[in-house]
Amino acid sequence: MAYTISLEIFEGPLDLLLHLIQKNKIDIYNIPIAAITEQYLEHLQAMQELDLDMASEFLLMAATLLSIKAKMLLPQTTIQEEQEDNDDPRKELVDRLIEYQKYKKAAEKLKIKQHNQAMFYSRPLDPMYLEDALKRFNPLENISLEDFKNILSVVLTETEDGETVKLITKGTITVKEKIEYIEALLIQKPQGILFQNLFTKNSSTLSIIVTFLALLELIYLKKVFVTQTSNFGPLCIYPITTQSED
Amino acid sequence: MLFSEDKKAIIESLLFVSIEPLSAKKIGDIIGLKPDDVLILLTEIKNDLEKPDRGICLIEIAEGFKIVTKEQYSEYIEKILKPQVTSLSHAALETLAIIAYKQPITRAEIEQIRGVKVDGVLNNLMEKLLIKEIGRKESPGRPIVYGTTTEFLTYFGLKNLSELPSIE
Amino acid sequence: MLFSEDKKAIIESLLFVSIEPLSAKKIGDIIGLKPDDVLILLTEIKNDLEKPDRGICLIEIAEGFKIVTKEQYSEYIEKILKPQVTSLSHAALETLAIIAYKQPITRAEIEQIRGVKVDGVLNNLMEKLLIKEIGRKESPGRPIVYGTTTEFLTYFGLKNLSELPSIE
Repeated sequence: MAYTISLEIFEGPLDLLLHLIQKNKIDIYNIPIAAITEQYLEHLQAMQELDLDMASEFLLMAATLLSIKAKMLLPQTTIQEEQEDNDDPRKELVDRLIEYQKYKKAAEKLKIKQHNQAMFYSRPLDPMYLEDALKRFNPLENISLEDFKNILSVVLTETEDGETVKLITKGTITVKEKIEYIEALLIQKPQGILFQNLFTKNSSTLSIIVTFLALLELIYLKKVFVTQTSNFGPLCIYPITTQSED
Repeated sequence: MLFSEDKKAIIESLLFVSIEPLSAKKIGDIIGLKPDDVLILLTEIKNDLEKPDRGICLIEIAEGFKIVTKEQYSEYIEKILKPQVTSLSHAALETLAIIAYKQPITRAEIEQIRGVKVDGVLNNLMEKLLIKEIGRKESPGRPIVYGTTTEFLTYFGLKNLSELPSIE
Repeated sequence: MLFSEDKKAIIESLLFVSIEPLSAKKIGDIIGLKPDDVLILLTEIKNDLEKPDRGICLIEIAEGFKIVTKEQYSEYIEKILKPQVTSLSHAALETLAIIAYKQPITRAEIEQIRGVKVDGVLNNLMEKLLIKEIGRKESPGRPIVYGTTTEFLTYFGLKNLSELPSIE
């Protein structure tokens, strides 16, 4: 290959364009469109050769660039009414680049904040307290006997009306997906999570089983540990700590 | 003061994040002090926490030290932790109502009424000690039958099932 | 002293066990004090913790208060706990930035700014509880609009959305 392309993965066509603009130290408001288009197409070519999974958006942008280039090559004389700003075919692209750059910079700032915040450690969930709170917890606290009776009446009426409710379960859920889900949650909540909080009340049985299998796998892989202080007590899941118990 | 204030602060931060008891040796290994010196600092921390404006205390447990909340504040702690405990979903309540009024009842019979599978809901209700398996039905396959528990009565403040309001 | 030492102790115990940041109102509801009075006690606790022999501190975050370890001790904490990896990809951070500054925002609007599809990224951010669906836009197709969560604020150490770094 004539030149080596950096294996930097661009997050999209705008990302790649900004990279080219910065690399060439170009004024974003006055992009030399012919040169940039050429470089953009070279990158595209290289990405294809490297067989990178290239999104259609990259091709769309290539078409846009070529169209701008074509417009700029045409003589500027045609209609005199259209004034300066509006007749620069680059304007829309520049606006998008400026807008995109704004959020790219914001992302950088957030990254620093994220990094700083990671220095502060919270106390993990202590199952001992939960156990205690659970013991004295009345799951029927806010329900009166009258409500309770009405709930049944409604169910029975619905059945008599012959109204059938069909439960349509969503496609397959894989153990791998659930593992990723649990790992992601634990990164978010390193202080631990309750097993029951891995589901919503609408979770299907299949989903619960798959989640449980995923949890077993994670335990086997020593990525998490689980505590349960009594039979039927809450299961707390924690990311495995780096220390070895002595 | 024998040690830098820093060491005491680090010990506090370690005790704060650890839900497992920490031994003096382990703390010493981390901060570079002999276990005996760690013990001196732990005693200082313990004394600090005994002041009446502190809500937590240092306890010695399972060959280690752990910070816990003072016992007299447990009623407040419960109020904070309660929202963590999920309350019953509508599906669970419906199922519980069916079981309460129609017990003994099999899973299939409940599903017949509700029109949906209830495996998950039944497990949930059992975990919350609201229902239990009370035997098997003398019919093909001898399916398990479910009924409500003593806890169920207690939660509603009932002496027995006949106190449930009539549904007619 | 304006309040009983007891109240201060209870607040400490609540902050100690709570996973979520606690607002002055919430604490007040639990211990029977007005939010303003709770704030006075919180300030006292904050000052106490600033002493060099203390390893933890009180921070204001996500519309509430929370006790965390002082940042200078993170290297010791990491000998007990796994470092809190900051694992958001570049794509996730960019998308999150767009949502944070422009919420409520639809998927199509995000894609317009980033120039790429964001389905996968959005799911990922929702699973991490950093964003959520906050409603639907009154435009053709009534598309879902997204916004950031309380966890988002906690994750980036922000008191509220107005603390987002300026982008102009």
